[in-house]
Amino acid sequence: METINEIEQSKELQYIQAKREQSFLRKLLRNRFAALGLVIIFILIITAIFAPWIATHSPNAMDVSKSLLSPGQQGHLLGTDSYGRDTFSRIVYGSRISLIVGVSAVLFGAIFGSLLGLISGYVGGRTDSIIMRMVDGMMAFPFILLAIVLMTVLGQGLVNVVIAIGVSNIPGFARVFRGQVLSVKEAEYIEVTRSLGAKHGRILFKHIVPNSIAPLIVYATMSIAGAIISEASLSFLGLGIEPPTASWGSMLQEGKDFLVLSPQLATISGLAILFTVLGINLFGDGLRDALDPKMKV
Amino acid sequence: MMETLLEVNELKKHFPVSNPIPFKKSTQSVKAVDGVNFNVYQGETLGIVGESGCGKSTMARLVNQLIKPTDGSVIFKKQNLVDMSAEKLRQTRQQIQMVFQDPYASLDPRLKVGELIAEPLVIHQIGDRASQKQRVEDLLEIVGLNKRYADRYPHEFSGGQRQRINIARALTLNPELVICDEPVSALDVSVQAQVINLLNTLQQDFKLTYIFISHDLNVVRYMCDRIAVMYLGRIVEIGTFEEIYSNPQHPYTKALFSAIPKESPFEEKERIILKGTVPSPLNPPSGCHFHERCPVAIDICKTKEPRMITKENTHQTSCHLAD
Amino acid sequence: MKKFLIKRIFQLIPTLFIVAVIVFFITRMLPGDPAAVMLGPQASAEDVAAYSERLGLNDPLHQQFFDYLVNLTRFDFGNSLNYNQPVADLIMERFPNTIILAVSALILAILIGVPAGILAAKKQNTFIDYIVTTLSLVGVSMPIFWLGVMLVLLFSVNLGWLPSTGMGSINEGLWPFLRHLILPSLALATIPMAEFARVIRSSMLETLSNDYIKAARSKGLKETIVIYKHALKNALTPLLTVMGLQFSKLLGGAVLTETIFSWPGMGLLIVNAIDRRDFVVVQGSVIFVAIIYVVINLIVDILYKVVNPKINLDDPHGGGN
Amino acid sequence: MSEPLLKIDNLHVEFKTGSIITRAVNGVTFELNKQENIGIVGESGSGKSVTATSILQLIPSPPAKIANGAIYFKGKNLLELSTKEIRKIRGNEISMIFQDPSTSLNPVFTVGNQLIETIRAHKKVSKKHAKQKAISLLDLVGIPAPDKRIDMYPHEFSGGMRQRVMIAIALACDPKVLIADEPTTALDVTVQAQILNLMKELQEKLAMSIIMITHDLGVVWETCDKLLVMYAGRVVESASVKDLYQQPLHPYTWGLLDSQISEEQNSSEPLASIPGSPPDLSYEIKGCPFVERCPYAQEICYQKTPQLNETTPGHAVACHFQTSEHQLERKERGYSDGDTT
Repeated sequence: METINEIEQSKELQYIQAKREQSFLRKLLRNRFAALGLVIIFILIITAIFAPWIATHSPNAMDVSKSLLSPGQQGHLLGTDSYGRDTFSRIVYGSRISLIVGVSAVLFGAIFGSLLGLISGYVGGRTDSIIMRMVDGMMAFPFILLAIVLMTVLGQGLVNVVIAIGVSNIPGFARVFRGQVLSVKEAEYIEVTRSLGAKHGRILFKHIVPNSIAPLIVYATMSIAGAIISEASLSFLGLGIEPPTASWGSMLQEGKDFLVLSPQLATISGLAILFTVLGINLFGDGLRDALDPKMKV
Repeated sequence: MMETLLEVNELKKHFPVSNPIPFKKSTQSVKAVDGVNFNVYQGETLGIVGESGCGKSTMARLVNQLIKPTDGSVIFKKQNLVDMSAEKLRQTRQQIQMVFQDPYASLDPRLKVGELIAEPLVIHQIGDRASQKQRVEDLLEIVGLNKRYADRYPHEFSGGQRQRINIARALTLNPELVICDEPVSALDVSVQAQVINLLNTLQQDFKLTYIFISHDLNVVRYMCDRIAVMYLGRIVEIGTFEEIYSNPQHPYTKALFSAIPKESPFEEKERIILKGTVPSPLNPPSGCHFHERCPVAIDICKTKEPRMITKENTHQTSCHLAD
Repeated sequence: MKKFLIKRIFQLIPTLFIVAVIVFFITRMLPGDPAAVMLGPQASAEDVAAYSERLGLNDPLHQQFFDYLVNLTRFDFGNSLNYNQPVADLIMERFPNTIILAVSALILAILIGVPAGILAAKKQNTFIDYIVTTLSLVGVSMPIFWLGVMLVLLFSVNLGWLPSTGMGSINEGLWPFLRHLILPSLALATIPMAEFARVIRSSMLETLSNDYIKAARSKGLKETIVIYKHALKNALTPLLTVMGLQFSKLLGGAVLTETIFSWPGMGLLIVNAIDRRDFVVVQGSVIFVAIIYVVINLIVDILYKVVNPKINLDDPHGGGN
Repeated sequence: MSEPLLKIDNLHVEFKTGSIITRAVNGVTFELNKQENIGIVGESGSGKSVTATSILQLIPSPPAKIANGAIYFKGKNLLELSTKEIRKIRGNEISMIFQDPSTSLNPVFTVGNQLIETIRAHKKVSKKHAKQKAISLLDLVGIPAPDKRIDMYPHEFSGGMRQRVMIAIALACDPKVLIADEPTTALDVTVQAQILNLMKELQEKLAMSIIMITHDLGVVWETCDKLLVMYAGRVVESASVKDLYQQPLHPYTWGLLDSQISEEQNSSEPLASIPGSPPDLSYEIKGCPFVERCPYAQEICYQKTPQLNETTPGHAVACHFQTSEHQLERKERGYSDGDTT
């Protein structure tokens, strides 16, 4: 009996160690790129939350006498734009717009999209056909075009930007979630659960949804990056956030006209977008690898 | 004669092949199960053997109505499951449980073992939390696992242990009939023996009736009282193991038995090597489904479907030559 | 193959119908009287009423929708107020320019992205792999309008090598034509290029872990044959999907690139039309782009068959014995 | 006896994932003679497949690494050859077939293409000539209408037919050694009989040696002369097939033999099984790897790892208690119902 106990003990130790090795967070943080992405995202969030404290000037305070200053001049860290507004402060406040639009537009798309995908994938048959044809129809618009058209109809403004980008996100989420639900639905453990006499609600929310959610989280992360770019694109085209609110896209549009006089306007706002999006994508890649290296999004 | 627990009559499942043109009904179908009849008696183990694609797994799912049959009836304890209301079926099905082949795919990876085993009780709202927990611990003990394992996730277990968890889960509701679909094929021999022993012990302890599906004739021989041999959606021979093994009637059964690998390096075996491969169930051959590959086929086999004939006692076969 | 084509073409019908419905209702959702919006504030009430009548806006909605569908099937998108010509003509004039831009971007993306991805997969976990992976990640994160602006800043404003706007006519010779094409197509190519590199890398890596690769090596084949023959052809399938998707996106993404570089394509047409509230043009162009998008997807599906014989398009169960 | 055709000497293979090193093969030694059939049996994770794939260095590296040992083929150590030299041996002098014929043929090329490329990789022959040879090979492995089937894609063949194609590819250059890694596991029993039959026939016809990796003792009895039993990355017993069947020495072999279901097996008696499961190879194993599951284990078994020693000529075993001084008495059904986990 003594030996049995010893074996049990060593097994227990092995088990604990194995569990530590497999821990999701460890895997994620061992990936240096993902950690870097996380740092960038963290900085973005801090900037957005503490914008009033970080910014050196009011983002919308105009002073025509100080227009188009170079970086460092008269206490303007990154210079000013044509209206004499402080570029640094506008970049800092712009992070709020990017973050709000990125997260809420994706949430909007994710909620409606995955609901459609879930129904479509689980119910199947004619319901599936109808939903999927609708999704196909929406997919037939290039993403940015759909957002542009929607913005034209809705008019400028933060809420409308969120809706336009959110709606354009619906078909993607519907497809991803449907695909996932379809594959999980076929899993043997779902069949087992059905054979136990479980009702649809239980099968759906206790088994299918928890097992389908991982790719959705990765997809959502990546979509936030896409949504931030979309917002910037719309603002760049003059269809996004209403002036004078600071948005990186609209700053870039303004900067485009002063490339010769003050190139930093366009450069810096673009870099802000690039780093934010890069950070989110780095994190998303790491997340995907940690969740399941074979998963495709 | 023992009491009949389950009666399967003219059971058919044809999967339609989708038609490219919408709103037009498909004319083709895969005849996965094509008219099957058998009885299962209380307390016995009925083995169903056949090669991949013969329809044995589809049949397992038809018996407990996981798939709705195209035609035929499944009578469990004098009640026809096929035309039962959904709610009634849900209740009745408590007495029919399944154990699946793949121990890795058949447990939801996101639930703990305890939750998995208790799930049938939760689904059917039996007992409170404490009694459910007690039941889980009892069941783990019954299948030879440590009761501490209830707090672990399935991926922490080996194939054999997972299959024990699956078995515990199938027993949760005290079923009468357990359908085992290749329960040991994914396991290594030594582990396979453990699981088979467990299944046998449980059968005695809990008066279980098994339908045991396998492609491994040795396992079936050891486990089963009676066996049914399937080929391309039909049963070609059925009877007690002794009857069939000592006196196989159908040429397919003979070929199947002769293909079992030797048991020792000294054994000499006469082999019947079949020609060709199993035809597609989309387009099964006319007459006897086996005639194209049959070494002894005669003209009538090509045109006329053989009927089931009784050779002795319970031994039945469907072959023109056995007539 | 025939059955598959029939099936796919049947599937196009509902998709296109839904596209038409979406566009129709979006344009009907415009705030205010569309005719008034389109004619601008200086238009008189009579003009607005007349224009409404001409657009059929006074008919009941279902009648409008029906007319609209009928016109669509005749490839009649109505007349542009601004340009004073049929929208179909405008599209036919601008669309080739977008195609030129999109195709050259696609070619650029394939020529650079695909070899880079293959190289990275071949040299997994080496310095080259890290470079390709990092660059491609930066590429997919790139706001292309910013990249466009930066290219203009560098090559036009600072270096003065290339023109920043407009399109050269091929009649003036190849070089003026190409000079105008370089910057916009480079900007447009960045994202697909990075995307291709990422996709081909991961699909190559996945393919290389397959049994048939081990089997090919066990036959004593050269590593180059194993990679470029056995792995590459299999890895192409996911690339094709992405290519189709990216090409469609290129047509849409051209909106931004064309705006930055004043490239006279569909994108610029749409943006200008939105600026001028010329909704007839917007409606027509958007539908047209959507149709092209759907057609490209169909072509991609057919290409699958060519690349991968195992995808048996006629048999819904795939493969089989 | 002449020099063996193939000699595996003290082979060690490790897999590295993160900080974990799994010792999948841990000192395997055996010899293969001309026209000999060796079977290697063991349960999943015993290292049998890794051993086989290591011979042609087909294990993915990284994560795998041949840490130690030598593989001599015709006197040359394969592990010291350049990639070019080993390539000349693969598919030419030593070839391999794999478990799942449906994944080991490339789906996007015709079977003819895959056959011809093998022939042309090793022999300087014209395409036409190679095609001729390919057709005759398909004919040799019993594929009907080979001149037509040669232009078909793998998915147009059934499982058994695909395995025949794999065999044809393996035989394309008349190899001296054929390594078959579970060649019939994915096949139905009647198809398995066809394939094993074919392999036996071809071996006699072509005078080659076969290394048969399998978990199924029945397959070994069908085809092999000699048998190696592997456990936890080591060979625990090796002997001629008949010797091993009649006088198995290692307790693991006993368990393996006993858990086979035989014709005489009485259904009322429980099957013999080996309790527990194999050790985790990512931990250093102290003592005999089988000790946790061995009903005969003694103090020494926990302390010292037994070496593979010949007890009688041609019969070797790695067990402390099977030496000339100690001899274990094999209990009838020694394992009874060991259901504790």
